[in-house]
Amino acid sequence: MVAVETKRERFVSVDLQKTEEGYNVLRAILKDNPDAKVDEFPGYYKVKHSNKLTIKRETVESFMGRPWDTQEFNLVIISYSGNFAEWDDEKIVIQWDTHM
Amino acid sequence: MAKKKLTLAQKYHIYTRGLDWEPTYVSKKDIYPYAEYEGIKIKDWNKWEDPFRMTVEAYWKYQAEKDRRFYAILDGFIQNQGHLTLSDARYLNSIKLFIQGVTPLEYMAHRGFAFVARHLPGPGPRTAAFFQSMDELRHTQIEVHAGSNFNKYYDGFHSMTLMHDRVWYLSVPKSYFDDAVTAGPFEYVTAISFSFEYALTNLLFVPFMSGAAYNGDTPTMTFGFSAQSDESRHMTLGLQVVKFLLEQHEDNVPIIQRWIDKWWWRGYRLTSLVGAMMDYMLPKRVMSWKESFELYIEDQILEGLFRDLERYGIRPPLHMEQSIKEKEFLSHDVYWILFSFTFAAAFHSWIPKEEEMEWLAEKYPRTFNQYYRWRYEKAKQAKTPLPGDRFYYIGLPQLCQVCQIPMGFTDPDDPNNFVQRYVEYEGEIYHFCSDGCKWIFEQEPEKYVQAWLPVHEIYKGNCFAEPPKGPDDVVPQVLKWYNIQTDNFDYFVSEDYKNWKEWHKDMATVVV
Amino acid sequence: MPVKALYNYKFPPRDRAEVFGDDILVYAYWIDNPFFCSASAWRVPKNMKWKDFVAQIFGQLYGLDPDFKKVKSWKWYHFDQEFNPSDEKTLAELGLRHKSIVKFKPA
Amino acid sequence: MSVQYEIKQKVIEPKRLAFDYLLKRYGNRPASRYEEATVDIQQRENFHYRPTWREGVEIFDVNYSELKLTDYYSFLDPRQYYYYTYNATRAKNYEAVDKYFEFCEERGLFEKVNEDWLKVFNRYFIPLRHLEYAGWILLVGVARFGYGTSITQCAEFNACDKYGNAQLITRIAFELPEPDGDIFENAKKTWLEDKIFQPLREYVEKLLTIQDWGEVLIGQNLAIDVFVNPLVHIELDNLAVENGVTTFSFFSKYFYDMYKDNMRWTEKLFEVLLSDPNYGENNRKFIESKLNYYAGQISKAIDEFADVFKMPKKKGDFKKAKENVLNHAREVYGKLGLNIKI
Repeated sequence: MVAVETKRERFVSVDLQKTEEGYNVLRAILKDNPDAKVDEFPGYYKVKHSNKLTIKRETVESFMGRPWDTQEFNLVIISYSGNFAEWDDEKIVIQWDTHM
Repeated sequence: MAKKKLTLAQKYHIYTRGLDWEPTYVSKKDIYPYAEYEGIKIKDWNKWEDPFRMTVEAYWKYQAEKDRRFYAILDGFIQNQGHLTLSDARYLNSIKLFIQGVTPLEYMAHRGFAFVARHLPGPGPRTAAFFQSMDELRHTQIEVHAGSNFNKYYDGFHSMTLMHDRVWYLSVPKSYFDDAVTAGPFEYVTAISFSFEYALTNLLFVPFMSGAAYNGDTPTMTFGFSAQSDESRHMTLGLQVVKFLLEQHEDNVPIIQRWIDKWWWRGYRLTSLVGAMMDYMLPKRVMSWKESFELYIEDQILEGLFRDLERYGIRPPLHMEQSIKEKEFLSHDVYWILFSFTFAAAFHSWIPKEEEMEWLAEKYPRTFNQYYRWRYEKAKQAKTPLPGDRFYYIGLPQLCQVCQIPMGFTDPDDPNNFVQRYVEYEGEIYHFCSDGCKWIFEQEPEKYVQAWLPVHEIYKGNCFAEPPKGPDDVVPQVLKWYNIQTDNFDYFVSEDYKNWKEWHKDMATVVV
Repeated sequence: MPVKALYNYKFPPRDRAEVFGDDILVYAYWIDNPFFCSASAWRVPKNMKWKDFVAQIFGQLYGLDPDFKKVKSWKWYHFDQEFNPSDEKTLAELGLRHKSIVKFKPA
Repeated sequence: MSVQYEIKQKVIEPKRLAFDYLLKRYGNRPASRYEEATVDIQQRENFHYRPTWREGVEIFDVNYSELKLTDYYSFLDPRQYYYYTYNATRAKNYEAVDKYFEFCEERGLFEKVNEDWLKVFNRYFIPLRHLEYAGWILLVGVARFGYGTSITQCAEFNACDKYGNAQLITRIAFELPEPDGDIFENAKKTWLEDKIFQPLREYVEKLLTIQDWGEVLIGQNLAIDVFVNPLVHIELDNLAVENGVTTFSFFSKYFYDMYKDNMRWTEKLFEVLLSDPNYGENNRKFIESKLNYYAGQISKAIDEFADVFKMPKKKGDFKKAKENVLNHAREVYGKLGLNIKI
C-alpha cells in the first residue's frame, strides 16, 4: 500500500496570458493587491492571493496608457479560481464565500 | 433630457431579463416540456444573477478580436513551417489524441448548450448557455483549423470525426458526452458547466497548453488559452447555476449532490487521458499530472470551491478520496494502456527515454520505479510479430461498462493489481474499473446497459470494413473500419519519425 | 434508483447473452501481473473445451510475457472462487456464463 | 547595414491536402476553412444512450423533422460563415451601429423625436424585441435538433442575430425619452395586451410549441421574417420618413440587412430541400402545406397593424403597404417555385 500525501492551500487566483496586455493587467493587479503572489509558467502567469483579488479599471488604464473596458479582461484571462463577486464598469473582484 | 447612465449590471438586466413574457395562448409547459421531469424546483428565475453580463454586441466584438489573434498566429505558424520547430514530432501524438478526443466533444457541447438555451425556462441562464453554445462551436472550429495544418504533414489527424464515432479509446470521451446530452437540461448544465468546466477543464487547458507552448506549438497554446478564456465564462456559469439551484429549493440539494458525485467521477476518469498526455507524450514537460492535480483539484477545487459550497449542504464528490489516492498511479496506468494497444490506435506511443524515466521517477518517487519502469524493460524483450521492437497486447481488453477504459486502474492498496468490480443486474453481469463507475451504474442501470462497448461490438461483428477472411484479417478489417492508415504502432517505426528525421537533416542554414 | 425520463426508459442490454447465440464473452485476468494492462476479453463457444480455451488465451496473449515459460502450473479462479477445471469439460459444464471472468496465477 | 537571414528549407510536400473526409467528397484539393469547420463535423453513429427527454430518437437523428435530405451536406451556407467569419462580419456590421449611436447622441437626435410620433413608434417598434427574442429561442432549437453542421450552424448564427436584434431594439429604447413612464414595461404591456400584437403573439407562442425544426424554420424564417421585416423596416420606415422622422431609418436598414443576410442561407436551404433527388417531393408537400398555413396566418396577423398607419401627421396607406409586403413574399416563394396562396 502506498500512503497518500496531500497538502492543501486555499487561495483565489487568476491565470493570465503572457502577452503585453496580460502583463499590464498583471502589473495593475500587483499594485492594487500588494500581497498577491505570481507563479510563472510557459505561456501564462498565475496570480494568487489568500483571500481576494481586485482588478481596477483605472489602474489597468494607467499601465495601458489608454481606456480599458473591464470586459476586455476576457481577452487576457485564461482561467481563475474563486468567484466573480463583482464585475462592473469600475472593477472586477474575485473571492470565495459570496452568496448569489 | 438625456437619460441617466445605467451601470453595466442594470443595463444587462434590461437587455436580457425583460425580454421574457408569460405566454397566454399556450401553456408554458408546452414551450418548455423538458423543464420538470428531473425534479428540480425553481421558485423564482429572476433570482439568477448574471456574472458576466455579456451583450451580443460585446460578444461579437471581443470574440472576433480573440479569433483575429488566433488566426494571425496560426497563419504565421503555417507560413513559417512552424511545425518544423516543434520540440519533437512525438509531441504531436498528444495533439492527435486531443483532436480526436476533445474536439468532437467541443462540438457536442455546442449542441448540448443549444439544448439548454432552448429548454431551460429561465432567460438568464439560458442566455449564458447560448453564448456558451456559440463558444463551443468556436472551440471546435479553431481546433479543427489548428489540426488541419498538422494533418498535411503528419498522421493521425485525417479523420477525427469518423474516428470519434468508431475507435475504441474514443468511446471514452464520446460516451461521456452522450451521457450528458441524453440527460435533462438541469443535469446537463450541472454535468458540463459545473463538474466538467469548473472542476476539470483547467487540467486540460492550462497545464497541458502551457506544455504546448513549451514544446513550440504556438497555435495549440493559443487556441488552448483562448478557448480557456471562454472557459472562464463557462466556469462562472457552472458555479452560478449550481448555487442558484441549491438556493431555490432544499429538495434540489440531494439531486445536485448526486449529479456532482456522478459527474465528478465520470469527468475525472475522462481526464485521466490528459494525465498520460502530460506525463508521457510531451517531450518537454511543464508539470506532472500529480502536481497539476494538487494545484487545480486539491487546492482550487477541494480547498476552494467545495468549502464554498458547504453552506448549501454540499460535500465534496463521493469518490474524490479515491482520485487523490490514485494520483501517483493514474497517468502511468493510462499510458501503459495506450502503449499496449497502439497497434489499434491512431497515434504512436514509445518507450520513454532514459532521461524521461528519470523525470517520472523524480515526480513519482513512490510509484514509477517500483511499479512501472520494469514494464518498459520487459516490453523490450516481449516482442510480437507487429512492427516495432517492443510488446503489444495482442488481444482485446475488458472494458469498464461505464467509463469504457480498459480495466487497468491500479488498486493503490494492492499496487500489483487492478481494481475489478462487477454487479449482476437483471440476469446480466457488468464489470467496472472502480467503485466510482460501479456506483454510477447502480444509480441508473437502464442507461449504462445500452453502452456501445467497442470490444463487444468488434466481437459482434459490427466493426469490420469487410467480413474478415480469417482470424489474421480481423484486426486489419477493424482498422480499416476505423480509417486508421499509417497512424498506428510505435513512434520509432512511424512515417512521422522517418519524415521528421528527413526534414531535420540539414533544414536551416543561416547566411549572414 | 431509476433513470428519470419522460417515458418508460427501458431498453434491452446491448450486449445481453442472447446476442451472442451459442457463444459467450469470457474475460481473463493474470493476478499480480500488471504487465498486461487489463483483463482480456474473448468470444468463445459455450461448448469449447477448457483446454482449448486455455490454449487460445495463453497462445495468443499471455505467452508473450517472457516470464510465462517459467510457470509450471496455474491456480484458477472463476470470479473470486477458486476452481479446478478439468481439461476435457466445456466452459458451460464448468459453470462459466456470459461475461464470466477467469483469473489465474502461478500455483 | 542590414543583416540578411536566408533560411534554406527543403520544400516539404504535404502528405495530404485536406482531411480525409473532405478529400473523399471534393477530390484531391485543399479545403477552405469554411469546409473544414463545417462538413461532416456532427457525430453520426454509434450513440451510446437514448435521450431521456424524448422517446424514439437518437442524440442526432434525421427524424427530428419531416424534412429530409439524402446528403445533409449538400446544403452549404452561401455566405460561408463559420464562427470567426460570422463574428468578424457582425462586429464590423455593428461598428456602424455604434458610430450611428454616437452621432445621434452628439446631435441629440433621440431627444428631438416628435412626441406624438414617438407614441406610435413605441407602440409598434419597441415590443418587437419580444418577437425577436422568440425568434432566438426558435432558432437555437433548430441549432440543437437540426441535422448536420452546415444547417445547424446557420441556425445558431441566425439565433445570435435575433438576440442581437432584440438587444438593439432595447438599446434604441434606452436612448428615447419616456414621457409615459418605463418604456420597457409599456412595450411589454403592448406586446401582451394591445390588439395590434395579439394575433402575432398567438402565432409565435404556438410556433414555440412545435418540435419539428423544419416546421419551425418555415414558420419563422419563411413566414414571420418574410412578412414582418418589409412591413416594419421598409413600409413603416418609409412612413416615418414621410412624417419627418429619419432618425430610425439607419436602424431599419440594419435590421433589414440582417434579415436579407439570413434569407441567403434560408433560401438556399429550401432550394436544396426542394431539389433533393430522393426526398424533394415529400419535402415540397410538407413545405407547401405548412407554409400555406403559416403564411396565411402571419398575413392575417399583420392586418392588425393597419391601426399603426394612422400616423400623427401623414396617414399611411396600409392596403398599399400590405400589397408590397405580399409581393415581397410572393417573390420569395416564387423564386423557390413554391405554390403558396396569399
